[in-house]
Amino acid sequence: MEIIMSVVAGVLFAAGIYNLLQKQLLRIVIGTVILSNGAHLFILTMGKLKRGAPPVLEYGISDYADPLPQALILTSIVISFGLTSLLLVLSYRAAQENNTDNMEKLRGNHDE
Amino acid sequence: MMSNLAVLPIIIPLVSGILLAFFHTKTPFVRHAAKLLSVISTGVAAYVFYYVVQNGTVTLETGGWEAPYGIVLVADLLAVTLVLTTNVIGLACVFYAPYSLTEQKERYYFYTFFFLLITGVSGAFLTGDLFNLFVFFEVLLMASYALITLGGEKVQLRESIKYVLVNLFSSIVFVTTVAFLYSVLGTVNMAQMAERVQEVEQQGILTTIGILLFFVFATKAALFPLYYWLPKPYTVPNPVVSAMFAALLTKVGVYSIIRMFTLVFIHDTTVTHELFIWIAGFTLVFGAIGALSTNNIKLVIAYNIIPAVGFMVMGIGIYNKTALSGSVYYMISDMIIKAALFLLAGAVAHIVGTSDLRKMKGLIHQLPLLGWLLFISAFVLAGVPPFSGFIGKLMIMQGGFADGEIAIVIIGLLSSLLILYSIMKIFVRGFWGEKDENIVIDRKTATALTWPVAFLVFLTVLLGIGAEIFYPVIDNISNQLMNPEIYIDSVFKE
Amino acid sequence: MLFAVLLPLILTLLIPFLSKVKDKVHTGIFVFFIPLGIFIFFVRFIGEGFSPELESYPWIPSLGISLDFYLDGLSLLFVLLISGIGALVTLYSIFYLHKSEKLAHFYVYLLLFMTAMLGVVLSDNVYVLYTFWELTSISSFLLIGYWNHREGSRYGAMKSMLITVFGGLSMLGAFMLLHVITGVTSVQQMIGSVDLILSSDYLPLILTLLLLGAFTKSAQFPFHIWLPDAMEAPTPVSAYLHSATMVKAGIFLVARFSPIFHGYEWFFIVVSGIGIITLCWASYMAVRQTDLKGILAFSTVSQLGMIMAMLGFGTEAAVFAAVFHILNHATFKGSLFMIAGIIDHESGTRDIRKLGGLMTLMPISATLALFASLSMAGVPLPFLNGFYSKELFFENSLHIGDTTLLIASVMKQAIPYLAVFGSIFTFVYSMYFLFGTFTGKQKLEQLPKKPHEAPIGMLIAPAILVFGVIFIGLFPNLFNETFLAHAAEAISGVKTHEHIVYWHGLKPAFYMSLIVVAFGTILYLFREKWWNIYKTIPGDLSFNRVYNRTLKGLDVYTSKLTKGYMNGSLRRYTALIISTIFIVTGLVMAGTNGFTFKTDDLAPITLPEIFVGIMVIAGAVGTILAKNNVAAIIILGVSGYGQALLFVFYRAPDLALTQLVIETITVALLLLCFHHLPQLSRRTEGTGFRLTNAVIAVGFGTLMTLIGISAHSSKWFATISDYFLETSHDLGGGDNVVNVILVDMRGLDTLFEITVLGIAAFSIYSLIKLRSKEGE
Amino acid sequence: MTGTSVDIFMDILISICLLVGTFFIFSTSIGLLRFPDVYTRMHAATKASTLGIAGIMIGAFLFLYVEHGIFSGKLILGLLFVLLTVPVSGHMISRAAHRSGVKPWGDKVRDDYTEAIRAKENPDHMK
Amino acid sequence: MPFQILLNILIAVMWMFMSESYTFSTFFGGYLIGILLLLVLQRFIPDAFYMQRVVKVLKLMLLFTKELILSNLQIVKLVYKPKLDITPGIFALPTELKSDWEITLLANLISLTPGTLSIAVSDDNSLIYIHAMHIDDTQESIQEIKDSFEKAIMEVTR
Amino acid sequence: MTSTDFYYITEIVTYICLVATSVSLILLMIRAIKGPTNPDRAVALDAIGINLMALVGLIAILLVTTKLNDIVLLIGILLFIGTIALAKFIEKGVIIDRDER
Ligand code: NA
Ligand code: NA
Repeated sequence: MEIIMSVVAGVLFAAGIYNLLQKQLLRIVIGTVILSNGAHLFILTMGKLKRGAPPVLEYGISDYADPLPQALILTSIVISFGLTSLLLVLSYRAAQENNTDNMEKLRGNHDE
Repeated sequence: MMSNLAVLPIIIPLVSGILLAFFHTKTPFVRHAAKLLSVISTGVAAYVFYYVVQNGTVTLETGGWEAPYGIVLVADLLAVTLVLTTNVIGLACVFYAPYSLTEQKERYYFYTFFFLLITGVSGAFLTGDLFNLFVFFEVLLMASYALITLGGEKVQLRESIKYVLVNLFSSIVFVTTVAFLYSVLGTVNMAQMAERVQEVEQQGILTTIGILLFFVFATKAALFPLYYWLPKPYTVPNPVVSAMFAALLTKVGVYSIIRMFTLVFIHDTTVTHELFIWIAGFTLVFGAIGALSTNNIKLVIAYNIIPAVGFMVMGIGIYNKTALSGSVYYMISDMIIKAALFLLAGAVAHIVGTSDLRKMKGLIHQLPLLGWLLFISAFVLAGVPPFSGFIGKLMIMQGGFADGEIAIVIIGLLSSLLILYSIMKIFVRGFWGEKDENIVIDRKTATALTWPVAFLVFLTVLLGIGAEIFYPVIDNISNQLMNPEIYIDSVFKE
Repeated sequence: MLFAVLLPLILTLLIPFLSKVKDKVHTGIFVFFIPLGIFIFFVRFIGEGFSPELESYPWIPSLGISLDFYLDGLSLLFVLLISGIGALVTLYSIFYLHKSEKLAHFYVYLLLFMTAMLGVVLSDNVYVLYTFWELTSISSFLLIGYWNHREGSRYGAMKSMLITVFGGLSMLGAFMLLHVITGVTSVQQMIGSVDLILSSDYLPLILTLLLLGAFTKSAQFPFHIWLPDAMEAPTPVSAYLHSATMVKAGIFLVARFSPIFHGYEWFFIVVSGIGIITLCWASYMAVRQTDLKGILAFSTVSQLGMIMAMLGFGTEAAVFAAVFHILNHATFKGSLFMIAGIIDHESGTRDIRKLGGLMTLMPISATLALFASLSMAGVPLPFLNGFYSKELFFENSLHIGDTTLLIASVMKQAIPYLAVFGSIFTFVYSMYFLFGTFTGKQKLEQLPKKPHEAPIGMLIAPAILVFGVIFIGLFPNLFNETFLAHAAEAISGVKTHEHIVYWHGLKPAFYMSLIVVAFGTILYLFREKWWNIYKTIPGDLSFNRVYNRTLKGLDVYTSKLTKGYMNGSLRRYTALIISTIFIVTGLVMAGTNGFTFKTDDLAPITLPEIFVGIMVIAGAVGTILAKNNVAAIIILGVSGYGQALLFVFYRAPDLALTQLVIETITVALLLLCFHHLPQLSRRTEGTGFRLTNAVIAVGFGTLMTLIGISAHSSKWFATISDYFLETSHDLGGGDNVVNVILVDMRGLDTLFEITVLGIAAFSIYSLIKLRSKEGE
Repeated sequence: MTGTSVDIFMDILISICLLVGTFFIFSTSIGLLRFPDVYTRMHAATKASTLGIAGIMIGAFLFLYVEHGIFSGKLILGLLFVLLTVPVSGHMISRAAHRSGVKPWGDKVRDDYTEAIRAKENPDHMK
Repeated sequence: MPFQILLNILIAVMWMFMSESYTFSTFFGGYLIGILLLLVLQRFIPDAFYMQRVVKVLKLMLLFTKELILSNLQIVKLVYKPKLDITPGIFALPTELKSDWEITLLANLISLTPGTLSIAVSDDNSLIYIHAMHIDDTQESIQEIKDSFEKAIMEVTR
Repeated sequence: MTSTDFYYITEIVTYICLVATSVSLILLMIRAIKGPTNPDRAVALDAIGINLMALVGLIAILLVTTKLNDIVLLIGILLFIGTIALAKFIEKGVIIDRDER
């Protein structure tokens, strides 16, 4: 299953990157969201998948899923969320000020 | 040595940043408080530095959870040296800021972001845990996003979005790489990683992950061919922000490369470190070319960040004690001089009202001190003795020659010339010549903006002429870097 | 010696105070005593019983950098030149530069230069030598740019800086190699390890790098181009730096390292070869100049070439002759520069085409110029020092040591002819300078000022030098034993007892001199007939042009290149960054056999998860296919929900909860933000665009998958997680291990995760609130 | 043992609940794919899914309660919530669809709503 | 009525405190006890006992459940019928209900019944626009809705 | 037959339901991607949410845990909020956001 999930995460990376390479700001932001989803899936996969119970200790159960990747993902999800929110507002403001949401039109001059 | 000292350089700026957020509308108060807090922070950093020099590496197992399970902070000599340098630069910037920023920007949490940036940077230097390093990267990056967008001008928004996106991408790859490493080594503690890497038989996958991680840091460090995002965005925020970025952000990348590739990934240096040398070579050339390509003085300085990083990575790639000493020395020197140069270029642009070199002339008549500081800086950058740049480059290149890396050293020498030319162009075209009567100088601002620059430039001169004073520290650092077991033992002692 | 070197430097600190009194006293008067004092201090070393002295002060001993000052015959010669000419030049400058000039700057630079130059010739430590070497370049730069309101000054300053610093850096390369090979940083100790050096693989490289330093500094072909432009400096500077001292630093360097290389045949080939070419080319080019200082500049270049060539010959006699000529050249060239300065000062121009017949107006200057020029031309008169050294040059060009390499033998044959060729043109430009200025028709109407003889003070310095010309000419052997022989010994290692005589008999050298005079006279007299040749040679092939084009090219092409790839397109940047990571990491993976694949430790494959996985993928890919934005956002949300479901499958309820909430908020935010923005750009990507995206995306995705699979197949160690499960309840006080990790074991992460959120919140707030005026 | 027969009965009941729920949920999807426009699809979504979710939630609730004695009221709460909100959501979406101009599918379309809106916008052309 | 519910909940919470058990079942037990108490104390409370209305609500819910199941079956039938056997359209349903609450409830109930889906409510709340799978049966549907749901709702609310 | 056997039957049934529901999820995904109008996608999203709830319920049976109940409830709540927001957005977005060209 880990192999398959690695592939899924890889596809998420690919899709995220494809979006990252788009012109439109919205698509780019969407790309970053997909990319972080891919990263989180990778983290989860790198612990072992589907072994034991959810890592909440219970009497009589000794086999649990690896809690560390979950903790790392939680941290990462929250951070990604902060980033995405900032990025969104930033894109909104950038598009508003420059009157375009096409990144290819936001190149600028070398010397200015 | 276990001590809470290790966490102070992180906590003090964190608390400072939060405190200042409460008073953000009381600008005059915040200004002075920021100065005071910065002095305190620098003082503490200096004390921690002194303590580590005297007593050796200080570690702290946060929350009392023993390494490698909890997060351990490792204040080794390299880390505390860089933390101290960071604070010193912060000090110069905080005194410069009120004269350069609009009150609006100060009101909108500039000082909070400023201190949190220092928090993130210090944390990145001090942490001994790879995932925690990621978190601190995010802290400093988020603070940098906040700072680079502060003001919300058209160009600023346009460029900062590129900055944010590229860094965001590399952050995502970073966290993924941490996961890969966790899978292979079963840990996120750097010391334990180092231990375990030594025991691994099949190393190809480790090398691969290592290279991936290297690229993450290389993107932050602005190495060839990943530096595209750097130059332009660095020219758009306020100079004090650019100065902080130039001095700190790329260097955190370099630091991380040094840390990971002297501690953990030293199992296959013929692949990894040889690659660094190649990359360093291209970085030197393209960075220097970039610096010559423009008439925007801020952009010239921004491009100059790149070859400097090339030098540092060259030292890492050569990977012997001399070269590593050089890299570390050069890094410290470059942090200071880059901050100085950005503050300087910012001061000029602020006073003259443009950063276009073609619109300046004869500034030496009005801004003599700034002119001469620029002049000295050019030689610091180019690595001309007796300034600090020379000492670092000398050791790097000696190390290179000693290991038979002839071509890279020659490239290094040539790029030094181009770097000198790029800065001298500013001096000759902007400062020399007939006095421009159209430029009206506000003496008070000009003086206030000049002193922090003078302070930093003075430091680089001191670092050069007084190299013997600092050398034992650097020697000790490179000794620790070449012997990872020292680091490992300090984490898992007794 | 340390004191001597630092004395000028110390005075520079006082200059700002001294210049306060400049209304009353010319700052130069204070400065004058410095070189004079140094001269007197060192002149007492002259004597037959002289033996080298070493003085050491630690500086950065850890790096082998210490202030070792070594005084041997060679450095003594140079120290005396530097201080002696320095004193005269300062004296001259007092009259040359008016008090209204920025004298403080001038003298600070000049003193800086003195320190630098003394440091260069006295330092035994290569790195200290390099330090002072660069300082000479820097002070030269500042002096050339002294009148920086002139375009020419700025151009000349930059040019000299670039070329000499280039040489300096390459010399540093040589020094570092020598240091690495021998393990020592002292020149004298390196000479002791000559075998190590000569047997090193890097020998050719070391020689090349070292000579690049020497040649650029000494303006050897083709690096000579900076020197004529350096004439923008005030004339005292030209006389001092660009004729007598700094340009001889390269000569000094070659001389200093001769003991190491003189057994190496390529040393002869390159040094003599370049020297002789420089001699010929520069003397030929000097005739073409119209600026008096231009003529002198090219003349200096050619004379330096001659000295260089003699050092290359390497024989004891040749070395002696070189030393002798260093001294002689300083005397006649120094005085000629000062006279050129006087003419400029008094007539307002240095353009030889506007000058003429000044002999009657400036008789003293004319007389001084006469002696100096004839000495420079090598006219065989017994009271001209220039003749003696020229004769020695011819003599030695015929007696070059044995050679083994073919090219060396060919050169050996050609050198005498080239020596004569160069000397003929030397003769021509000397006459040209002398007669063009002082004889012929007066063109006073073309001159900015009405010329008259210079004030007597200004004439003192050149007069002293011309006195030197004649004095040495009359007593050529006076300093042999006590002074020159020591210098030559320091270079060749042998104490030479050369006895210089006026009449050698009818030897080849004599005929060579005759030929020079005869042909020189003819060429000078009929110069109008052949001057057109300059239109073909060098014609367009001027090295200046090469330099200018290079710089222009640097400006243009660096700009073009950089603008070409740094085009501000985010897409371009990310594409390049991602492709690089993909390609290099992929290659490393392939090269190190990084891919491993094991199936023995996998969770069982179950259908529902596969389907949900497909759904997640479909959602991610769907965002690409979605043609409108809202669709893309909705599909993104669906994919995120799918991801949450995967978390549920894989025993991560806390994750699933967080993912669900955050995905929803993200989607809402996305909708909100883009609701407020009209959809400005229509999507018009072509196939190429999409294909590029796809290739990069799929490439990187594949790479990550492969690494992920390999990483998962390489679980070599027990994870630290077991500890968390064991201790969570007892030590962490909680049963939800993930929570315990977050708030306790890795509490630091959580603290700073919150910090990140906080910064984001503040930043968003200021982004929304703080808007620039220009946007409105 | 009576307990066993009760257990078996419960097992069967749970299985039926789950199967029925799944059937309706699956049907929803088919409907969503098959039906020609957003309104008809909305029929499928608002109707079939309610019974579907009810089946599964009740099944899950019973399973956890009967087999393992876990009383998970949140499942029931979730179900009630869905029952309440699904029609509201459906109403909202279809109104949005209509207002944003999505035409109903069909050959001979009767559309009182569009006519009413038209009439309101142009009082002159009132029938 | 809200007062009664509040009181009832309060009683339930008190019960939880008293039995020192904070689970849903304790709450539920407490709630039942509250209902009992309220029933007993009916006459001291000014308003009518709210449980009476609850019974009506239950009746409505029963009706609703029946319709729900029917409509589910109907839609499944349509889904799996090989030929797409529908003639959809939108018609307007005049309603006597006035308050927003009632209208919403009705609209929702309509959505859950066979073949109809409420789309919008006219601005004056007099018409509910309904999308029907079989537009031909419009009149039937209108009558059905008016007879069953509208009445049931009115019983609850008035 | 014992109750344990039936227990396994429940498990198998649950598993079958799980597969069927995830297949149904994919079908909905197709609708979500195909559209063709955004209301179509909103409907699909709504249905997907229901399916997710069902899936989590089924997984809860398989894992015999109550830890997932929160998720069921949360999906329900989020789904409602999300759909309402989406509907509001679609309704106010005056532009007809169709896919054709
Ligand atoms: Na960075
Ligand atoms: Na090496």
